[in-house]
Amino acid sequence: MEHVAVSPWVMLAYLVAGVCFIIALRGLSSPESSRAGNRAGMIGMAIAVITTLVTHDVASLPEIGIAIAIGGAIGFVIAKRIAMTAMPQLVAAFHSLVGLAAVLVGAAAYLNPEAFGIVGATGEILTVSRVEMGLGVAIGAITFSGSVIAFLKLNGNMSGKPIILPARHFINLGTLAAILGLIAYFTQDQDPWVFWTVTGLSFAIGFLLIIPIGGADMPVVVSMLNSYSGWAAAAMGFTLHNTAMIITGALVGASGAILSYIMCRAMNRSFISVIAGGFGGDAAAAGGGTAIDRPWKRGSAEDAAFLMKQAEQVIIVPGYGMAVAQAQHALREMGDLLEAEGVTVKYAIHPVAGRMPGHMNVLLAEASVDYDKVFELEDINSEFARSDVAFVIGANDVTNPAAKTDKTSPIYGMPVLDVEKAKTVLFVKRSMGGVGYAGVDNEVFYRDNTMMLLADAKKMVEDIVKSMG
Amino acid sequence: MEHVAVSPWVMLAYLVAGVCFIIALRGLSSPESSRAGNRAGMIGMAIAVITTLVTHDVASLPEIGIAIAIGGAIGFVIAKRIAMTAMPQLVAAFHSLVGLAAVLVGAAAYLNPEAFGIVGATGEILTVSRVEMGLGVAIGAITFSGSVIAFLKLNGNMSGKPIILPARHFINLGTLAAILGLIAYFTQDQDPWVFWTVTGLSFAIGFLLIIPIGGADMPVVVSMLNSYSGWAAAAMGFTLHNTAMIITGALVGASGAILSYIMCRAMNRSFISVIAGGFGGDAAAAGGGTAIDRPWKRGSAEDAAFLMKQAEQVIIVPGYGMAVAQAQHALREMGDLLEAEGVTVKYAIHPVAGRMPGHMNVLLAEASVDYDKVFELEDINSEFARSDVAFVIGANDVTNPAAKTDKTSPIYGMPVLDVEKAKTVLFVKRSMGGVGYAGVDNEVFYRDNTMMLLADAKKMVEDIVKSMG
Amino acid sequence: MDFISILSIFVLACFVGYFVVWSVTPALHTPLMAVTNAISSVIIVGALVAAAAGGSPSAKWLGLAAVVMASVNIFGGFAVTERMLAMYKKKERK
Amino acid sequence: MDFISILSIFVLACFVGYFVVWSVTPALHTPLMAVTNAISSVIIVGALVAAAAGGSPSAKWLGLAAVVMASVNIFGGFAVTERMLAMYKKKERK
Ligand SMILES: NC(=O)c1ccc[n+]([C@@H]2O[C@H](COP(=O)([O-])OP(=O)(O)OC[C@H]3O[C@@H](n4cnc5c(N)ncnc54)[C@H](OP(=O)(O)O)[C@@H]3O)[C@@H](O)[C@H]2O)c1
Ligand SMILES: NC(=O)c1ccc[n+]([C@@H]2O[C@H](COP(=O)([O-])OP(=O)(O)OC[C@H]3O[C@@H](n4cnc5c(N)ncnc54)[C@H](OP(=O)(O)O)[C@@H]3O)[C@@H](O)[C@H]2O)c1
Repeated sequence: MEHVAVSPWVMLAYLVAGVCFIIALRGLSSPESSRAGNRAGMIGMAIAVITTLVTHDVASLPEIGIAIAIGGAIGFVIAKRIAMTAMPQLVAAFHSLVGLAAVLVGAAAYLNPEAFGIVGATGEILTVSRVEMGLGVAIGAITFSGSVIAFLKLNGNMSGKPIILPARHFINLGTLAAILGLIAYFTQDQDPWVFWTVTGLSFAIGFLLIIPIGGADMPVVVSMLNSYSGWAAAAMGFTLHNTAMIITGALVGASGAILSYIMCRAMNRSFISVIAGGFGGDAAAAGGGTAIDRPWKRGSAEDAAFLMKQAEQVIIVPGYGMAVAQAQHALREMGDLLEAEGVTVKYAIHPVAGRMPGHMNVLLAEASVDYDKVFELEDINSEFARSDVAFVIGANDVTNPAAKTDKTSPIYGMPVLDVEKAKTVLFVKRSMGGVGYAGVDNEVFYRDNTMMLLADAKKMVEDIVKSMG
Repeated sequence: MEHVAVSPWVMLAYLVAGVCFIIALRGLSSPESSRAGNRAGMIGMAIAVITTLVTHDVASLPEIGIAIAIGGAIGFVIAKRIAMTAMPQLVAAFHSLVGLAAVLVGAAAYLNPEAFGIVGATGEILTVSRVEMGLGVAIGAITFSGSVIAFLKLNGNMSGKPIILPARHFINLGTLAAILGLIAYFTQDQDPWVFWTVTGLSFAIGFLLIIPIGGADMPVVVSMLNSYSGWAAAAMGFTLHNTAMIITGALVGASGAILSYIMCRAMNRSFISVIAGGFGGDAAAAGGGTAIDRPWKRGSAEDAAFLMKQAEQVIIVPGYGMAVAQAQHALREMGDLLEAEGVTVKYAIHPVAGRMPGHMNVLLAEASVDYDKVFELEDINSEFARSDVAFVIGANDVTNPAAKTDKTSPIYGMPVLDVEKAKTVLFVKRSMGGVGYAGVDNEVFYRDNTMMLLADAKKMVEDIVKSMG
Repeated sequence: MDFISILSIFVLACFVGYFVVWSVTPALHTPLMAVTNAISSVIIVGALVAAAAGGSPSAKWLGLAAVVMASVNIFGGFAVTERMLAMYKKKERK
Repeated sequence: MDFISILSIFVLACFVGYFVVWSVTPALHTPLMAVTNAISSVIIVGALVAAAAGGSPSAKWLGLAAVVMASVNIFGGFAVTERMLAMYKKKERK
């Protein structure tokens, strides 16, 4: 083959790195094994980096050292400082970097193909490498610009409202076709304009694809871009004949795809409808107009404290509002006080509660809630009927019984938590008018056994804690 | 490389065959998808065979056709005729054939290395191929002779009693060491005596390893040999650079290993203790001496029929004795009659009920019991307390509460079905003296809420059916 | 294919095997044993190579014998699996 | 490594990815996103190759820039995962 022959030991090292990454993900099958898994991931990365450095003539070790040090320091500081509630935007920001790095590597390979051992006998870049390079750069660029938009929307720097261009499907399909066509043409003509046009168009399509998607759909987008960044890494792995990159690419690609699928399924929406965009602006924007004039009961912090202290079992249902209000620590305190009174406290987590998969779990974990008190929907749903109080805090859609009964509801068919079966439902939110992500009213507010606790989630829980003391 | 360059299309075909086999096993994750999976397996095999035939100069197509026809006809007839209760010995017999085939292929490769493309520049067999060949032949031979013994013990052609040779651990370890030493030496000297001695010793060690293991431990052995046959196929795959064989080898190897592990865990025994042998002869032989003189209650078929017709829920617990007596069809009939009376009938399957994993499920399926009435231990154990009758038929160890309480019991720690929690326990077996696989007495026989129905399982169930009619 | 590629394939296949086998429902463990039996007879590929080649008659006969054995397993294994799987039914008698 | 070996590795890795991700407990889906982020920065290998090679200064600087970005991700991704995982505790307050 025209590739530079690589020592089998080097290839073995990359295989070992790939296996480390598999072990890293496998570790996440339970919290106990997860930290060992994460260490395995670090070891795998160290093996990959060191193998690369020792097996190449490094003309610029100091520069590389400085580059790693700068990047590492930035990454480390961000990781230490970031609030857990900001995880969705952090993940988006990180993805954009992976995407950009893939583009840069692709460009470097294009400019200096000898270094990558992808030059054919004629002195030109190998055909197969051109396809892999083109695909890698295109996917990387889409990942980059898409993730930037996702970050801006999630971080609130940009309105979450879908921005709908006229004829957007037409423009998008045209651009995608142009990119694929140019990559095909690239195999015939490796002129710079082809390469850079592919890159430029790919950046553009990344923006175009994501701006029409509403802010609340961003988690699916982030996950999808995660998947893309994996496929970009795999494409680079094909170019470099690097097992570690191929394995990683497949792992990450599968991970993003499966998480997107899980989210779409739990929201009962098709992936296509998410990607086509136009749905779910800011919660306020989408549901501002709902007129509510049915009777409902308002409660105070004291009422809530009294009711819960009398209870045998309280199930807490956290949602997006709890994350926004950062109420998890106050909530944990409340749970501790209740347990001190002999009340059994459990947490029920809907698969799409909050705004990213596992969002609520990580926040509760941050507040040191034991994870064996935290249950998935299937495991706890039958328990509401046996509970005295369901304490819903900042959640809305995930408790909406319309999903079970009302065929016209946008969330019809989505599995929901049966909070209304509890003896009393306490519902913490800021206003009767504020709806959730899906922008629909919730029948539970108006039920006889429901008491609305209208206030910011954190403030309300703190007041409840005070009244208990 | 010295290997004959193979067209990428051929290698792609083998990859596709390997993927088909993965899909075949994946299909077994649920009964609905299982038949499509099995078809995928057949397609994979067809692809592998056809690819091999069209890409080699076949000097002897008629002979090959006849060989396939003979083998296929034999296999087909056996598959159609075999009784479901004879599955354990059938699997053992089939394994022995895989093992022998691996040995023959290894020998053929040794005699005609050119055909396999494993001849080096010097005209000798490549070193790495010699190791692979030696390992493949050794594992194949062990699989063969071990499976033959397992077959004879399971089929009753040979006593299930462990045959304990003096100094057997010493002899076995010595033989194994000799085999490994000779394989190492084979890399230096490819003289026929080395090859044939390895083969002969491996046949011998297969016998020696299995004869000390008791008949009842055979299922673990069969599964372990299944695993070996996989590794033998993988070793051949390395020799032939054949992806289909490598993937298959890994799949089968993993399958056998995991099933052995599951069985050992469910029996609460270590794999080492099974393989070291000496445990569990024929049930009668092992437990013949237990003296029983505690009071117990005997019931008749009429009593049983009356009790069950009055019940709201009956849980049937089948075990090895049901398989021996072939009582599954009568049992299904009894279940149908009960359901016609409005009784809820469920089946509880312990992971090691019977003598091979999934043994009871297949027998119940044969009798057309709906599989959604058949439950695993974890899913049904809590229901005994809510049931009126637990109908234990030919099971013993898997219901023994000593596993939960008696630290000295050989089955201590094994998870068991809590049959004693049901209002009434009906226990079908042939005698009070006959114990189960583990050879221990069962506390449940002597409980106030237990009624013993002493008879052959099939006869008893038929009598119950008559009394119901 | 160089050795390291084969090794990589083997290592990944072991992971796949591990996961796929754990995903098999316990109720189908007996068919699993039967079908793994059938697919491990892919060793027939080696037998065919030996039987097809000229050169060594003894190797050819060994190959043909191996073809017979592997065929017994392949046809027997898939057929018995098919027979077992056909028995697993849900609510068909209602 | 020939193309078909790489393809085989890729196909098997996709199966492994599929199974391993489904085996992740939903409670750890957020750390999963963070750690996949970190490992997808294995693309740093390509960046290092570009940065290490002489020949094209522009390629070298592109490579170095990519090294910085990938490093942010690697250190940031693993560190934030570690921080999250350290929070998952069981019965430690009793
Ligand atoms: N988790 C994921 O992966 C994911 C991904 C994509 C989409 N989604 C979607 O997100 C939704 C999640 O459901 P959810 O029940 O968690 O949330 P939700 O339905 O979006 O409801 C959030 C609730 O929190 C209240 N709230 C907001 N800020 C608050 C504060 N500071 N204090 C107190 N309450 C506050 C809001 O009412 P007020 O305005 O009246 O306070 C609203 O009722 C689902 O529809 C899901 O499909 C989730
Ligand atoms: N499933 C597996 O994969 C596997 C593998 C290896 C070992 N094992 C072991 O096998 C055992 C399985 O437990 P098990 O409860 O199913 O069976 P068991 O404990 O072996 O008991 C079988 C019972 O059936 C009775 N019996 C035998 N023939 C009968 C007939 N014709 N009619 C009526 N009753 C008959 C016997 O008593 P009488 O003689 O009085 O009739 C005996 O009490 C466990 O100890 C397990 O560890 C299982």
